[in-house]
Amino acid sequence: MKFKLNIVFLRSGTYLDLVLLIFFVIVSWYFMRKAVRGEKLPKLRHIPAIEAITEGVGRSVETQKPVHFEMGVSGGQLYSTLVSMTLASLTMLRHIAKLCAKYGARLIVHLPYQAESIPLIEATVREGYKEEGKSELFRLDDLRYYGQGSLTWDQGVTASFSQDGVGLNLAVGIFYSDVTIPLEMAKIKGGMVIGGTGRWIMVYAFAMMCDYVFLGEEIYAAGAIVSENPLMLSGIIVEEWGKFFVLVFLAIGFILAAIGLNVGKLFAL
Amino acid sequence: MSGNKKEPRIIWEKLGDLDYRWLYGLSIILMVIPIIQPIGLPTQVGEATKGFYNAIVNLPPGSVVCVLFSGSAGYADEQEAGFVATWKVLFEHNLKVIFVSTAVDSEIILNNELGKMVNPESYGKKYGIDYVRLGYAPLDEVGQASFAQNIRGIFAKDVYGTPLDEIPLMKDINNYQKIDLLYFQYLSCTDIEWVIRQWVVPYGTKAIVSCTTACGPMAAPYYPKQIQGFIAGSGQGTELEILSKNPGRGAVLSDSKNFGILGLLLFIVFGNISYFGKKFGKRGE
Amino acid sequence: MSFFRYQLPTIIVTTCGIIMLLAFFTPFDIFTTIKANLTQWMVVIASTSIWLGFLYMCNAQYHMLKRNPTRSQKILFVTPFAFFLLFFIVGISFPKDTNSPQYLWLFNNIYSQVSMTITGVMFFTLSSAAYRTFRASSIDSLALILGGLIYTLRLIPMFPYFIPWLVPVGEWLLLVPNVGGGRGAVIAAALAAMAVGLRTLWGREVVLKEG
Amino acid sequence: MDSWEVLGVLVGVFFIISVLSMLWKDNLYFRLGQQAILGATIAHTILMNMKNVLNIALIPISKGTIILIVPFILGLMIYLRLVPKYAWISKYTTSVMIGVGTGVMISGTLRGQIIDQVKATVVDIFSATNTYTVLNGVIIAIGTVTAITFWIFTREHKGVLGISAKIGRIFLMISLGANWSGELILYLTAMVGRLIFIVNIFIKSVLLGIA
Repeated sequence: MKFKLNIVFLRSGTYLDLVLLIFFVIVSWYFMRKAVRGEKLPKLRHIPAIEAITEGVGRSVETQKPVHFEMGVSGGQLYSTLVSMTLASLTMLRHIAKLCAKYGARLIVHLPYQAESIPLIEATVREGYKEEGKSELFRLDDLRYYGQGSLTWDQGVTASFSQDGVGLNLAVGIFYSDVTIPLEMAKIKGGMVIGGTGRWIMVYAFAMMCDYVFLGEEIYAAGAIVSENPLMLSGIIVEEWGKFFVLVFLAIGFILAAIGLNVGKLFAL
Repeated sequence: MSGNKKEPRIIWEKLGDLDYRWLYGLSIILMVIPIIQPIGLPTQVGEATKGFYNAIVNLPPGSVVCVLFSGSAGYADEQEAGFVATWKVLFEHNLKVIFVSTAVDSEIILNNELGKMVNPESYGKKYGIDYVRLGYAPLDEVGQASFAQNIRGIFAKDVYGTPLDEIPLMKDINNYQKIDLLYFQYLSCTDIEWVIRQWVVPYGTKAIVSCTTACGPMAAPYYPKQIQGFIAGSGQGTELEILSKNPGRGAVLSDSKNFGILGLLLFIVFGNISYFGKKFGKRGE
Repeated sequence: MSFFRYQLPTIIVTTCGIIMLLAFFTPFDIFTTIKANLTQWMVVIASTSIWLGFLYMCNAQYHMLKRNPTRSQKILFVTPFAFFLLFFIVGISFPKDTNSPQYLWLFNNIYSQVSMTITGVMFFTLSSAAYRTFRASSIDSLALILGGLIYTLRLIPMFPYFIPWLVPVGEWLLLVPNVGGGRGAVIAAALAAMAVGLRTLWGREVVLKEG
Repeated sequence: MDSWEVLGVLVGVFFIISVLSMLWKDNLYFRLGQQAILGATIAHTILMNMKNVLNIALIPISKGTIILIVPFILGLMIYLRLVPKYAWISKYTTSVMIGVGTGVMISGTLRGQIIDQVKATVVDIFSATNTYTVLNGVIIAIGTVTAITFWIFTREHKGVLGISAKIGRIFLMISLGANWSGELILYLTAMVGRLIFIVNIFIKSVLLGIA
């Protein structure tokens, strides 16, 4: 059996993508509208790592050691397929900046090598301090840049840990193999370690080295939760509908395959 | 009596809480032993490596092979055994080779290794006729798609600044049609999909790949249908060295790896003895 | 003023995003051309802005010295600038620039060596993490140990030679349960990324709102 | 070996030991090496990017591709971040990039990370040729579905969802272990490589003079 669809204004092989996109747009629109109107959104499952962040900041204040934030040596990707992760990590940065301003902990941010993302990072940290009304605590020299490659970044972060001490090490963002050294070194130096990434291949490092971990997708959900913004929270509901859609999609696939259709070709539409 | 009861528990605690530096030191010592005194533990040649080798040697002489090379300084040990052996095989079998670097460090590594480790001149190969170097371009998926369609769109000149039209080898070559085999070396495991999506599926180009050990499993499902063979890391690089009778540094690496892991295994056993010791020690109280 | 400061950037985000989507979904050449141009622009922008990082590095170095003006700190302050100049001057002053033998000497003996050593150091960090976490305390950690150790032993040349079943079992763990779990993780993360992406195009992403 | 090669080896060993010394404890020698690498890497990054700017922007502009002046100016606008009064102008550059990035992300994610993954899950079972591969396909499908349910946030993990999430967790843990082992071996190779360099090249060739 052959499946052939020809729509003039659509590239072939993108039909299913469009269906999925339209589904997402409608669901997003619906829940964002609900959020704007102030309607109640469902309650979210508890993520222990979020409270641990506050605890870690508290501990840093007690021990008078700084809080470190990393988004990865290549964590400032703005024009790649990982841009969502950069944004999620910025949400977390804003949260930690607010907490540090509130409790008076020093925040050291280890910048990614993508210089084009620095303005965004600086603005995020400044905004966090500003929201707590403590702009004067912001220190530009605590944004540290190391250039490209894990060789310099890992050493730089480790040296920072040694020099300034580490109370809490929060690592959320796009991580490649570069993350294992900072996580383990922070742990060895006696700091509390919390982190997560959306790149599944590196999640193992967080699962094994962190005190509290955001497993994979949890970084997005956590970002939304800590922002305490209903619009952001509505995003989690959108994801949830997406999961439901995928499961249905999978079930339909199984049924179609079971009755003998060529699913490979159907999915290629 | 109580002293007797407490003593083993202290040992359990110690075993599970050893300073990491003991582990680091032990591992280093274990790794160094085979380097000083090579042992020569045997290696078996796998199917994927055989496929990789056969894909090259079965090409008719004069076929064009395009090497998309993303060597990285940080992974040189992992990659070197594989790509050096591959280049040697390419030159031994009278193939025409186009070298392209796809990562920042690659061009420098290429510059370094092509000539030192593998010298085309020693195989009687002439630049411009038997092989050519196009230089560096960040060829991600989009880049590879346009490279496959129009090479001159990305490289108007070779690495020495000669326009491609003036290079004998490149005269008739401007897209996938004249490329008989693609050899893609990549770093990030999912990059293999670029070759599948941009070369193998649309044009049916024959392809072989090499990657790091960690990426091997991701490449495995594509063999032998989409790709002709693959080399994952220095382990399989050693296999290619054996297969092509070009001994290199892979063998020592393998020996040293065999020993280096033992320290970690021992410590994991310590950790578990300590865990269960503590657990059952408590129960006994 | 507020329009230029707040609304216009959002409009730019949305427009650029929609153009990229149109280039993906529609077969019209105009969008493909714009997309190709925009993609090239990104590289230009990223490359042009690279000095910004250097300026931040200088600032951090300067303050580090100011806070702690000891002799050793002074040496530590000068070192990066000395090496910066060394690499930079060698990199531009010989024919063939960064491909000159002089620059390659620096690159191979310093940059590559350190790069490879850092990769090597990661072996130790992963080892000590495994020593700490590979304790069969629950089903979860047992699964972690199983997935970790069997495949590790399969990849070490010696073990499959003595224990041949490691090869099929190792590959099976990797190509079946690993793929299953990994696939679920990839799909879930992709869905979340989509939600963030759409919110961004909608102009509702909170972190992009500040000035 | 000529004197430059010997010097190269000495420099290399200096930096390798400097990096390794950080595993022992923090010390001035490590800091010195770290600061040197900091300068060297930033110089290397800048050199490579300047080459890019020259080749893909400035040379084409001088040859008449005027449009490329736009990304070049956008790139320069990033530096306004340093001038507090005009810092907001740098937002235009990041907006263009994020817009393009989001477009690329959405179009790439839909197919590659959602549809294709679902497709593979179905096809794995129905294209299988024998009982063994069918069984593997079923296990992968179970892994995928249960792993997805692990990331459901709006319901507490109790009852059927609880069991499913627990099974998903086991799959995820195996996957994490397998990822760990792949990387471990990679780093082990790198470490062995450096030790081979120290023993064979530095100690044997340079210090002891054995060919």
